[in-house]
This record gives sequence, C-alpha cells and structure tokens, in this order.
Amino acid sequence: MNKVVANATEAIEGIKDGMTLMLGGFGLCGIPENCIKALTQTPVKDLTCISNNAGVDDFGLGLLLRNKQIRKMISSYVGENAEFERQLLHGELEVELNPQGTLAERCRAGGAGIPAFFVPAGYGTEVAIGKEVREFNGKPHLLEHALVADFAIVKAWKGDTHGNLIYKETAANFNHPMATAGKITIAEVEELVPAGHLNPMQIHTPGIFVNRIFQGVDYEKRIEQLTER
Amino acid sequence: MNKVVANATEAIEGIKDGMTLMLGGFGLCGIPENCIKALTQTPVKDLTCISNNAGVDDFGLGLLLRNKQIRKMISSYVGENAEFERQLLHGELEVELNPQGTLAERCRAGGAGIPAFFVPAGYGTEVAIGKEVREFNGKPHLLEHALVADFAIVKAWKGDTHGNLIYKETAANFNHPMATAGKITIAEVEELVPAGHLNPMQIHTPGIFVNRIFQGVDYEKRIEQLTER
Amino acid sequence: MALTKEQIAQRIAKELQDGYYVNLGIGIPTLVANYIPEGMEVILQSENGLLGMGPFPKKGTADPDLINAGKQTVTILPGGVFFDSATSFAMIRGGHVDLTVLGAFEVSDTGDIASWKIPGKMVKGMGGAMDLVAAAKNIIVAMQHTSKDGKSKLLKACTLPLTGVKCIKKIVTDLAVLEITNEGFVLLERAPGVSVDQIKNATEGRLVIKGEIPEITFTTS
Amino acid sequence: MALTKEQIAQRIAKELQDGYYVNLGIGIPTLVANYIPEGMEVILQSENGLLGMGPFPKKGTADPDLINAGKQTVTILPGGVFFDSATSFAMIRGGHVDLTVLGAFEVSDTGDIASWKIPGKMVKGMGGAMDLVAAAKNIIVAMQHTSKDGKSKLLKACTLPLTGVKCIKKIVTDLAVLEITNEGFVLLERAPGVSVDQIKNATEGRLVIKGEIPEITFTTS
Repeated sequence: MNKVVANATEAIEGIKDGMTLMLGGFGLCGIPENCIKALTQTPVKDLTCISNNAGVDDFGLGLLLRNKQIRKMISSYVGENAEFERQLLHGELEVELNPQGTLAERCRAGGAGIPAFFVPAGYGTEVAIGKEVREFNGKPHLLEHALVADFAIVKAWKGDTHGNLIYKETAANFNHPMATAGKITIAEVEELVPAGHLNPMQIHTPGIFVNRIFQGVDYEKRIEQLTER
Repeated sequence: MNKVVANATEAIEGIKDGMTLMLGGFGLCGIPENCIKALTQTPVKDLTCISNNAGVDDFGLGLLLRNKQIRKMISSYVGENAEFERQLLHGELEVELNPQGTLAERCRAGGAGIPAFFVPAGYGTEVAIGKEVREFNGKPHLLEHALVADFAIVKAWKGDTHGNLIYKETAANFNHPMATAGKITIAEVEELVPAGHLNPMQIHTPGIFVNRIFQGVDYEKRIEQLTER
Repeated sequence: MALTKEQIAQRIAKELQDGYYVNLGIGIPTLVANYIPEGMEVILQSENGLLGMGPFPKKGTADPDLINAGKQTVTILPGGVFFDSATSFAMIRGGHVDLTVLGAFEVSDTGDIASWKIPGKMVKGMGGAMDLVAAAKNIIVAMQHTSKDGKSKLLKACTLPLTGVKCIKKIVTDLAVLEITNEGFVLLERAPGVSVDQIKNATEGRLVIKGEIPEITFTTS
Repeated sequence: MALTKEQIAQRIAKELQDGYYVNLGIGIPTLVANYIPEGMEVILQSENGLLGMGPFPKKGTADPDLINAGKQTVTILPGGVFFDSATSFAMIRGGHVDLTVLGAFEVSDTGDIASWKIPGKMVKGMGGAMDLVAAAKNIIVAMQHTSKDGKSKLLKACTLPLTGVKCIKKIVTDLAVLEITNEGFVLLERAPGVSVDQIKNATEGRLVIKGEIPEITFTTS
C-alpha cells in the first residue's frame, strides 16, 4: 500500500483539461488550500468543479476562476465573488445550481453506488425543470442523479498512511461525502500519522475511499466572516 | 429537554400491538438487550420487527419469537434459530428477506427523507419481483423504498443526556442507520454521561435522532461464535 | 408602530418549545437566538454541520474551523455535535428539525415562498433554503410586510422564482402574525398600534380576518 | 489430484495485489487470509462494519463487540476502521472493494451465481451476498467443481434461486481455474494431475479450451 505522496504537486498528477473535480469545503472552511494552489501552477483548464461555494476573489476556488481554469461550476451558493459574476455574465462560465442538501446527497450517492434517488427539495421550482417527479407519501419528489468526479480533492485535520481521515469541527462539511465519490480521491491533511495512530472508532472517512494523501503546508485558513462577542 | 428515562420499561412505553419496530445489532453484537427483555415482559404482540438477524433461540429477538410476539420479520439473514424455522414453516411468522446493504440503506433513507432510491443488488433474483427496474450506466437497478419504524430501538456504548451516541467497535452496525429512522428512537447505553462529556467530533449518532435514552443494566453481550487463536 | 427586526425575532421566539431543534436562517431569523426564554433548552442546527451552535466567540478566540451556515465564526455548546453536509441534510430532509425560521422576498397565500433569486440581479444560489422549506415540519417566515416602495410581499402568487411550494405555514412580519390555511393568510395578531385596515392595505393575497385581532405581546426575557 | 480447500484458497491468494481491499466470504474464502504473500498489504473488509480485520483473538481476549460478518470474534489491525452497516455497504456498492471472494452452489457459463437458497430447505437469507455480487469490481468464486454425487456445479444455467446475474468473472474449483467470457467457461489452469478430459466431464456449461492448459502452481508462502 502506497498512498502517501510528497506534496500537492505530486497529488494532483493526472488532472487533465476537461475533467470533473470535486473540491471539499464550505465557504473557505476546510478547503484543500494546497491542492488549489498547485492547480493554479498548472495549465490545466476547462475544469468542471463541483464545490458548494466558489471561494472569494483572491482565495480558494476564486484563484482558479481568476486563472480561467474553470469552465463550469456545480454549486449551491456562489455569492461573494466579483470575478465569478463577471465571467458568468460574459458567458465565460457555466453554472449549475443545486439545493445544498441535494448536492451533498448526490456526492454521497456517487460514492455509495446509488445512481439516483428521490428528494422533495426543489419541487415546483426551476430546479425541477426536466426532472422526473413522483409522489411518495402524498408529496411530490424529484429524481436526482449521483455525482462522481474524476478527482475528489478534500482537506482533513488528521490522516494516516492508510488514508483514514478525521476532520476538525465544521470542516467535515462536503469533504466527507466528496471523499467517497472520486474515481481518484486526494486528501491533504494538517497532520499525517502512521497507520495505527488514529483511534479506529473516531475515523470520519475510512481510508478505502482515499487514494492519495499528503501533509499540507502553510495553511492560511482564512476567515470569511470574523464575528466576535 | 428531557430525553432521559429511568429504565427499559419506561423507554418502551407506547409500543402497541401491530407496530413496526427497528432493532439494532448484527447477530448478537450490539443488540438492545434491556429493551428486548422489557418487551418480553409486556403482552404486546403482532409486531413487525426490522432487524438484520433474528437472534438465537434463547437470546436477543429469539426471546420475542418464543413468546410469539412477532408477526413479521424484515431481515437479511435469519439462520441459527430453530424456533424461527418452526414458526415460519407453520405459517405463524411472515418473513421478508432483503439484501443486507439494501436493508441498511432503506433504514438510512427512512431517516434521511429519501423515499426511494436505486440499487443494483438483487436484480435478476427473486428479490426483484414486483420492483421497478431501470438501467443506469448500462447496468440494471432496482427501485427500493425507505423504511421507517414506529419505534427504533438501538444500543450504544456511551451516550449523553442530549441523546448523542458512540458505538463500540463493530457494534455500530445497524444501530446507527436505524437510530435515524424511528418516529420515536430509544437508545440504551452502557454508560450515560451529562451533555458536554463526549467529544463533539467523535459522536456517531447525533442526539437529534434520539428521543429517549437510558443506561442499561446487566449486559450479557453473548458471543455467538467464539473463535480464538 | 411596525415591529423592529428585533421585535419580529422576539415574537418568533414565542413559538419555541423546550427541546426543539431549530434552524435559523441568515438575517432576522438569526436574531431569534437572542430571545430564547431562560430555562428553555433549544438546540440550534447549522446546516454546514453543527448541532448546539453557541454565541459568537470571545474576542481573539475565533476558530476558522468553527463557522455557521452564514460563514460566521461561532462556538459550540456542551452536548453539541459536528457532522458532514450529507448527514446535516439527512437531519433536515428527514424531518428531524422541529422548526425552521427563514427570510423571504415574497410569500403566496397558498404557502409558496420566493427567497433566493431576483431576475436581472446576480444569482448567488439557493444554498440550503430549498432543502429546508421542502422538508421542515414547521416553518416560520420572518419578513417585512411590504417592500421599501410599499408593495405587498404577501401575494396571491409569487412573482419571483420560487424556493418551494405550499410549504409555509406561518409568517411574522413587521405588521402582523399570520397563518396560512386553505383560505389564505389568516390574521392572528397585529403589531401594537397597527390597525387591521393597515394590514389589509399591505396584503395583496387573500386575507382572512375572523373576530377581534389581538395585538402582539412579547414574553419578557 | 483435486485441490484441497486450503489449496483452493492458496491459489486464489495469487490474485491478490498490494493495497487491495478484499471482502472474504464464509468458508473457503476465509482461508485466503492465511495465504496473503509476505510483505504484501491487503486490507480485509468485513461487511458488518470493519476494515483491517486481523486474526482471531488470543485465548481469553475475545471481545463481544468485535466480530466479523460470520459472527466470529476477531481483531483489528493498525490502520483499521469501524463503521456502521450503511457506510459498509456504501463501500461495497460504490465499488471501493477491489476483490470479493465467495462460495457458491452453482455458477452459470454467463456468470450467474446461485449461493443462498435451496428450495425445500430452510431459508437462512442472502445476508450481504447479493450486494457483494452486484457491485464488486472483481469477484472470484471458490467452490467444488461438482457436488458430492458428482453433478456439475458449473452449468449452462443455474437451477437454484439466483444471487446475481452476469457478475462472476473467475472461478477457482478443486479441479480448475476458469474465467467466464462471452464464450462460456474458459479453462485457464488445471489442478496438478487432473486432465482436461476430467474437467470437461465435470463441467455441464460451455467449456472453452484453447491450447495447452498449464497446471496450477502455488506461490511459496
């Protein structure tokens, strides 16, 4: 077993033009900072990025947007990003908006071998356009399809050499369901330990879902909305 | 908030003839021993029990079978139980067999507000009879429906007064998905602690899913197949 | 006198019950947390993966890994739990959240809600709003009764893109508390000093007025 | 000489690769764990909620909360993980398990498998077998080539209730190693001293024999 890679550059090897990526995080919380930066150093473009948000102008996915490496976003909320708005209005960027829970469940389903499932969210709204509607328990539901990615890129707090991951606090968010849904899943972690150093009852993402892992460097962990008492 | 009850007798209050119960555990591992015993002390009957297995003759669900309190079982594997066999052959008991992963996912879906989903398991077998078939990615899948129970009864290792649960080792099994799918969910735990005593990053089942909790007594934890080196 | 935002939140807080799991949207709904009656235990769910959300952190203790759905730094209370987004929406979609409070641009007299998109303006996305309105057992909308230029936001039919259909049961505005039934908006309470006629004039959708309409009172807390 | 059960397991172990996640069924498949080549890291998944299954516990150390899918007391190796049943089958159904080894009553030359029910006998249930055969990327069946009364278990079509259709790719029996292709059972290797004719006679389904068929060899371990 050899999942450990040296750094982000090595981790993202094989990501090619036109591929679909999943990127974990909620806002700027728990985003794979190292891999995003490494992607900006490559010429890879026309990416479809599945990510709940789109970062801010100068951090997170905003960096890839600025470089025009992204062709399409699949997200639930893309506010707070002027460059995003500009590209969208100029037709340089395509966006598919999903209800947040549907987005999370589509990733989970992709990892769990469930090609499609019914949910109530979005019925009667523009999200329902083109989707099969079926009633269950007297309530209309939409058929939603699983998402899988060529590469899922996630960030965890601790990880081991078997790829087992533990997230810190609310940084689990989309990282966990996305980690299960990559054809290749890359995990960057703040602390990488040998297999056996994590409590097997406290793992959030079992290593079977993770293909490459490395200890990231220089985490900025930028706060989007600093609120204090 | 007042989820804590004194004991199993108090916990199972409201379970009535003809109701559907989910009971956690795999084999005899992680079964809610206290609640099962308390149910044998009541006259409640005609139960539909959703449980991966059916216990053994003199332990676990076998006790409820012996008392003829169960009308129907929804399970994946019911071997190792002579009384079960007798009742089934005499038409005293109805059994619906589900593939184990489908059973687990039906419980998870019941708790997650997903009324139906597609899985590949069982296509082309007798499990598929009467079920909708649809092809995804060139492979036929069956439409399976969510399960919910009037009462879900689970057993955990540690729990707190908010109903947060931590399972020990392989005793998580069906306890976690079932805990999410009860209209009323009862958790019996080996150790009940005040809210705040469990690490919020190490909870397996968040308390929002749990309605009643108590510290069980006299756990036997019988081993079905003692194998040693 | 129309209610202030704080008073709208204060009135909504009267709907809370001990042991409730509550999801509070951004804006006025967030303020409801300030009016949880003393001695009552209400657990706040934040859909990014947190049960038991506490107040903002003390100065200098903010943790970038501990935020709420509004991306604000927060804290966790004893008995709280962290989890991933799929689990979070399993709770929401599965009906385990007792009460959802959220804002809206428009609500129709059949319970439709529009709250996420204004054509011609930049779309930011629906976030978790569609999941919440489709699945919560109990939803209260906190909103202004009319727009800044005086147009009613309580309509026969929403004019903006919908967030959900036939899902809203209760509305608390700056002017009134209303319930939505098959008959339309049923006026339950009016803001102190606001007349029934004022509410009539401010409501475009079907408005049902049965008997004497009491003024809103607030629990002292 | 037909292979012993241990030898069938030993031959299957040659299919393992470093870093494989493997689910071993009850019976002969379980024995495969004894032949993992030294220096190769193979992680065993047990569908009741365990990755990194280790050997049986030392005398007196069995833990009732740590069992495998056969309900036997086991141990966990460093780097192992515990999880619930829904997560476990998410791994299986999602194609994350690299290899599944299981037993069978019958296999057809189109890859159908019957392994869970014999009409007239008490039904015990399919357990996780249907999930495993429907979803694993790579399935090897470990079985006897014929029944005790000499009837072939490698058939044109299964006679017993199916566990899955068109899912089996490889079979290791006491007589042979076979691959299933569109043409039927392709004979790859034969047990030492067993003739091609013996295998022909023991196989009811379409059997493809191309060129010289080598004898099975075992890795020394």
